[in-house]
Order: sequence, then C-alpha cells, then structure tokens
Amino acid sequence: MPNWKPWTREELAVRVARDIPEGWSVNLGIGISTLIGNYIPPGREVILHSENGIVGMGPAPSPEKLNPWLVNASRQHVTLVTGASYMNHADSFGMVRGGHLDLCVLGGFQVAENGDLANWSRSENDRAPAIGGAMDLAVGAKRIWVVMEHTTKGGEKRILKRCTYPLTAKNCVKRVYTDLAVIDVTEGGFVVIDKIPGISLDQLEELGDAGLRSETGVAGRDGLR
Amino acid sequence: MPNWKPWTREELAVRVARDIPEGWSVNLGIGISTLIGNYIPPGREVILHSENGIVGMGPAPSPEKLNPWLVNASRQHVTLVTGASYMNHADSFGMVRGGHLDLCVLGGFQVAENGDLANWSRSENDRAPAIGGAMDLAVGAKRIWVVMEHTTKGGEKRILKRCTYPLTAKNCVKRVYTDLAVIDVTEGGFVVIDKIPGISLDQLEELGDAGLRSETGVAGRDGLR
Amino acid sequence: MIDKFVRSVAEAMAGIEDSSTVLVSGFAQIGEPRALVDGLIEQGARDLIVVHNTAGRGREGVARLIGEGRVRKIICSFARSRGSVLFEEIYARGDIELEIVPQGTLAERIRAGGAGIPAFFTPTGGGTLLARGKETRVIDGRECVLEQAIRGDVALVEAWRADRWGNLVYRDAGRNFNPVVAAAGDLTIVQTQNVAELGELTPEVIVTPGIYVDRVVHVPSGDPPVVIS
Amino acid sequence: MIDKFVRSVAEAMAGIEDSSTVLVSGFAQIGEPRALVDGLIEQGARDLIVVHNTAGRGREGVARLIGEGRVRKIICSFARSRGSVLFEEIYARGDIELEIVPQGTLAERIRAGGAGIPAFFTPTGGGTLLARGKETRVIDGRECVLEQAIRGDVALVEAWRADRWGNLVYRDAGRNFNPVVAAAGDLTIVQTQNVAELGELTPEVIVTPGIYVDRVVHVPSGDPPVVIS
Repeated sequence: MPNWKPWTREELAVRVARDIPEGWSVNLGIGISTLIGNYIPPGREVILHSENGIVGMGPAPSPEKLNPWLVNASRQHVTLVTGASYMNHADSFGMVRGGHLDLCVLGGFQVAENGDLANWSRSENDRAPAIGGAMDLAVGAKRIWVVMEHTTKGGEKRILKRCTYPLTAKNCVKRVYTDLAVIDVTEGGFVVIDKIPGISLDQLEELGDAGLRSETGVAGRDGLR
Repeated sequence: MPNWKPWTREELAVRVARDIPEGWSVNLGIGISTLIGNYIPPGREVILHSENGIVGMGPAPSPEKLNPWLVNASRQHVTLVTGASYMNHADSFGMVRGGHLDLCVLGGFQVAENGDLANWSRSENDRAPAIGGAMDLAVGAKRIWVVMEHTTKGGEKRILKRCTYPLTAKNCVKRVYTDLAVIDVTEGGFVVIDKIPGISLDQLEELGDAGLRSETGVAGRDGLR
Repeated sequence: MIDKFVRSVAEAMAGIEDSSTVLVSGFAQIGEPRALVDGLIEQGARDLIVVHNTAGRGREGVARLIGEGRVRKIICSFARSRGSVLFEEIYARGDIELEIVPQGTLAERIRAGGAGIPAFFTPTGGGTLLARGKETRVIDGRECVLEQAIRGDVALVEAWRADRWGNLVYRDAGRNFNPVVAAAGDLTIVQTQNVAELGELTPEVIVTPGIYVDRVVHVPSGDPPVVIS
Repeated sequence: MIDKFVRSVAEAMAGIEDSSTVLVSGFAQIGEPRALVDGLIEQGARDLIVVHNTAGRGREGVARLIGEGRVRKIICSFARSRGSVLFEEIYARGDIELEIVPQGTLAERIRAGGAGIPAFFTPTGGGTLLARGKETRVIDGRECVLEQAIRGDVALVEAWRADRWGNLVYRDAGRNFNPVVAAAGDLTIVQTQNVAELGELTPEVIVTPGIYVDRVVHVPSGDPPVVIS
C-alpha cells in the first residue's frame, strides 16, 4: 500500500482558491469546482462568473437569507457580492467565449499532455450526453484549470499522452489539480509543480500515461531524465 | 406647364403619417422622413425606433425641455414618450435586421419595379460615400416605404424598370410616396393607389421609366391597358 | 391604444399550430414560463420542435410535454440530467429526435435568430464530436464550426414585471435565456409575475422592449422552488 | 482591492502602441470619449486603425487624429459627413485607407469581436457593391455576406457613472456603441462623467460589467453640444 495520503476535496478546493490572484474573473464550472468559491481567502477580491448571467457571485446563503431567484449554474443557491450584476444568457456566454474570464476551473475525465480535455462523455456511443456549457468555457476562458482525481476509482489513468474519450476542447488546459499533485501543462508536456508528501515523481508517473517533469528537474518517459 | 400642384413636403409627411396604423413599430430613417414623426395623429400609438438605440421617440422638444443627451439618428434633438427604452447599437440593429420593425420609411434616389432601392450613392466611383444604417434598415424592416420627389430637380427619372445607381438593397420597397403619387410595388410591378388632382396616369408614367397600373384599372407599358 | 395583455393562459396560447418550433426560456427552473408550457400542453399543438436548455426534469413542464408525445425534436444542452425520466424513456424508444448543442452556442443561435444573423462561426465545439457533419473552417488558427440561427414560431418567456406595451424586466437569475428568447419568436408570449403601469418601467431599466412581445398574461405564480442539495 | 481608476487621461492612455486598432465609441457626439481621443493625440501612437461610426466631423476628436496623420485606416459607416473636412483632404491625397461598413454590420462586427464570434453571415449588403470581394452565400433565399469580427487592441468608451470595478451605466442616447465597444477591447479605457461607490450601481441596472473594463478616468466634461439644425 502507498504510504501517502491524498488531498481531500476540501484541501484541493482550498489549494486552488489560494492560487487565484486578486482581481481575476473566474468561472467555477459545475460540480466539485464550485466548492472553491467557499475558500477564496477573505479580503481577496475575485469576481466569480456563472453561466446563467451572474457576475459577482458570493458564497452560499444562510437559510434565512436564501433568495429563491438566485442560483448558480449547478442550481445551488448563492448570494451576490457588492458590485455584482446580471446579464442575459447570450451576453454571459459572449463574455466566456470572448476571452474575458481570466480562469475557468472545470472537472475532468481525462487531460492530455497537449492540453486536450475530455470531461463530458465517456463514449462516442453515448447518444444523449449532457454537454451544458463545458465546451464554451473550455474554448473561451484565458486559462483552464482542471480539478479531478488522479485516477478513477477503478484505477484507470486520466493523465494521458492523448485523450481516449470524446474531447471537450483541444489544447485548452493550463493546469491540473489532482488529489496527488499540481501539474502544469506546458509546450514541453506535463510539469509537476507540487505533490503530496511521500510520493515520488516516478510513482506519480506510474499513475498516469504520460511523461512528467518536475518544476526543478526533468523526469519522465521522454528519456530526458 | 402642367396644371397640377405637387404635394409639399409637409403634405407628404402628413399623408405618410396618416397611413401608419396604430401599434406599428416604425423607423423613420434620416432626412425628410423624420418629419413624419411630427404628424402622427394625436392619440394613435405608434412606436418610433431610432438606430442609435431608442425605442419610443417623441417629437422635438421645446427649447426649455431639450435634453442634450437625447438625439435621433439624424442628430436632431428629440423626446421620449411614456414606455420608451434604450438599447445598445448592436441590439438596436439586431431589432432592425431581425425583422421586428413593422415599417421603415427611407429617402430614395431610385426605386425599381422589382422593389430594388438605391438611396446611398450616385456612382460606383464615389469612393467615400455615407452608407450609415440604410442597408441594414432596407433588408431588415418588414416593409420599406420610400419618400422622394418623383423626378430630380433636373428632371431625371427615379421610378424605373431597373435602378442605375448602386443598390441599397434588392427587392425591399413596398410603397413609394412621391410629390405626385402613392405607388405600391407589387409582384406585378408598380400600382398607383393615389395621385394628386389633375395628373393622369399617362402623364405620371411619362415622368418615370416603368409601367404603372392604377389600383382599380390596369395601365402602363406592359400592354395591358 | 396598444395593450398586449390577454386575460388567460388559454387566450395567450391560442392559435399555436402543429409542427411549430417553440422556444422555452428558463434555467434550472428559474425564469421558466411554466404556466405557458402547461398552457401549451392544454392547447394541444403537437409534432413540435422544442428548444430549451434541458430535456426537462421530473414529470412536469417540458418533461410532461415530451412525455405526452407532443415533441418531435428537442434541441438542448443537457439531455440527460437528474430526473430526466420521461425523456429517457421516449428517447430509448426512438420516439424523439435529439440535437445536443453547447449551452453558449444554443444561446448564441437563438440570439442570432432574433438579430437577423442567419449563421455564424464559433470556436466552441471545434475539433470535437459535435463538429461532425458540420461545416468547419480554421479562422486565426482555431477550428471553428458554422452554426445556424434558431428562430421560434413561438417563444415562451417569464418576466418579473411587464407593462401594456410588453416592456419587460426580469428578477435576479430569472433573466437568463428570457431576453434572448423573447427577441427570437415570431409570436412571443410572456407570463409575468407582476403588472406595471406604462412608464413605471423606466427607459434605462427596461431589458426587453415591448416591440419583441406579442401577448402578455399575468401569472403571479410566486417564487421558484427552493432545492437544497 | 480592485480599483480600475487612474488619476489622469495621460495615465489612462499609457502604453498604447503604434499600429494598434482603436475602437472609438460615440454617435453624433453623444457618448463619445472625446477626452480619451485627445489623450491619444497627446500620447503619440501612430499608424493606427480607427473604428468609429464616422470619419470625424469638424477639426476635433477623431477628425484631428486623422488630420495629424496618425491614422492609417478608418473603418466607419459615414465617411463623408457634414464637415468631414480633414478626412476629405487626406483621403484625396491617398494618405488614408477607408473601409465603409453598414452601420448595423459595424455594430455587429464589434459585438462579434467582444463575444468571441470570429465571423458571421448577414443579409445586409447582399447584392450590393459592398459585397464585392467578400464571400457570399444564399441562405433561405437571401444573398448573405460573410463579415469578420472586429476586435480592438484598445477600446475607448464614455460612461455616465462608473465604480472601481469598472461597472458602467450610460446616459440616454449616450449608450449607443459604448457597451459593444467596451466588450471588444483588449485594453478598454473609460472616461466617466461621474464616480459611483461600489454597490451604488445595482445588479439590475449595470449595463457593462467591470470585467470588460481595464482603466477608468473621471472626466466630468458635461453635456454634449446642442446643435439645432
């Protein structure tokens, strides 16, 4: 058994939130990444966008302050911060597609070393998938960070040379946060910039299907180690 | 000398205004047709649109009520009526191009019996013309009425089989108001539905270069008279 | 006098024909014209093409319309969502056609329909399954997909306040698809929570000018359901 | 703390490079960012492509920028308008390139630039001189023209009120091109008549969300000129 302890969902959310600089406009996608909004450090102004036309989302409301007319794209009830505004759906996605968001954090099924992302469908034969706004966000935001478990529960690899699931968008991912490591996607492939205590670069690489380099050295199957 | 008296600009404006039914949304273009707004019969609700993002324009203001921030597309100071609203320029032309205006009244240089309109340039060699919003209005409104003098001051004909000036849009004109007649543009060509006292259909036809029929009979060079 | 108010949902839905394309606004049950969808079920038109963000949830609204076999084709971004039971059944039987569209492309196609833009290129979906069978073109180094405008024979909208010209404002996240859908219907029908006198909605705050609206019916249905997950 | 206010026009215009594409909002002198255009003249960038509804009027603003030989190309809907003296002279000498665009197409191209739509088909201009040399296609029986998005390296905007996030509202017909231009600049610079505290501009009334805005400078220049013709 491995002698390391993966980051929890909450630890991961805290870490991602910590890495978002003040002033960025950010969409948190749907699913796990919405948790991140609750961990933005107090006093740091980060402007949260939601596909359904909200700029300036705040955290979940207390029950007595809940506004039934105010939900995010995951249909969670949210609040507004001072300075917030509403847009219609076309303008909201115009903001996304037009490259006006500094960051979008998405969940993922697979990420490839060329930045390809698969996060909407596990098979070409899924004839009725849910695509939602993932493709628009993936092509539109200035940078895409993906938050996902390093492998599936069944042990399938997700950090790959090439995605095998249908793509959400090509060459869009800039960084991956897994329960084991933080990995930048660069022109030269995956670069590990942080990892949990106790795991080696080799062990991490074995859990994926693509070469990894570390921030300071060079490692991986590309023969450059 | 002809024994008829052409309609004045004001008479023409009154006539056009009278023909606009209650409830229509109307753009009055720029130039002579803006005059029409002053003659909408009192109590008749017609919603006037201006390209620069106004829905619900009213007449010119009295000097003491002039708002320097409120002009129409001809840069004339205007007022708002109760129920008015503002839009941005893209939304305003989206309203135009999307077919949401019942009517646009434009000036014209030439109108052809197939509905072609020329109203922006007198020569292909005019290398710096002013097109403004005429092409958008001509393709967008549900119907185009053209207000113009029947011939130029120099006697050149303007009611034609085919336009000789560069087109504003093809097959868009539904009706022409001249200082001599009101002429519908139909699948079967020009149909005179009104004319000034004292002028015959033949005389009117001589002042143009296309066959005319009258509303009740059939007349013109098409040999059907 | 212009007065777009009608007295009942039945009157609002009168005349909708079989085979119509019907745009239904709303996102996550907020700003969703539920009374009008129920009115459409009642009214009886069939063989419809429905454009909505989802294929419906639970057994109500768009889901019920589909469940009653009245929808020939659904155009949406989420086909399979929590509780899309009725759609799943009918889709498995092959009794409904499905067109999956990325949500931003869906909004933009409806916006294009309202704004008289027949087609546009977008980078969304470039290089993916959803580009298959579509015209694509590399623009500025990115693979873009040609997408067609969507226009509705009928557009169903929920507003927060409306006046007799059909000027509309929306509440909070209830805005979503509503202004876009309102502009893209040949027959735009609005249910409004509140009625305003003409002039109460001021020029700077009106979101949808009444020019886009054909009929308005007052349906004070109250707050959308609160769902805590 | 996000604070997009800068202290002077000079600071607002800092860093604009030669050969930039500059979008200038305003219609008929209303909502026109005149102080910023003057600041651009002062700042010195040249070989510019300017996108504005007209080629300028009189000898001020965009006309002066052109008159000083700083504009390589103008993209506009009205080249020749009352008093476009400076443009006429320079154009006659062949010292400026002109692209005439129908006004609605101009607005839509800028809107497309801001909204990430690289190109679109429009019926405007179909079958006319302005379609020459452009890709055309018959869609639903109408000849349509393929038009390209316009995006600015710089966008110049005038607002009525602005807060420190760059949230904007406009006054009356001063809205015009402003929200469209604001969304289409890589560097969007705003002059505002009034300053608002964050929160004074409420969520329902904000027209331009601050996400689109980079710099704001307070220029209480007062009402536009009244011209009685």
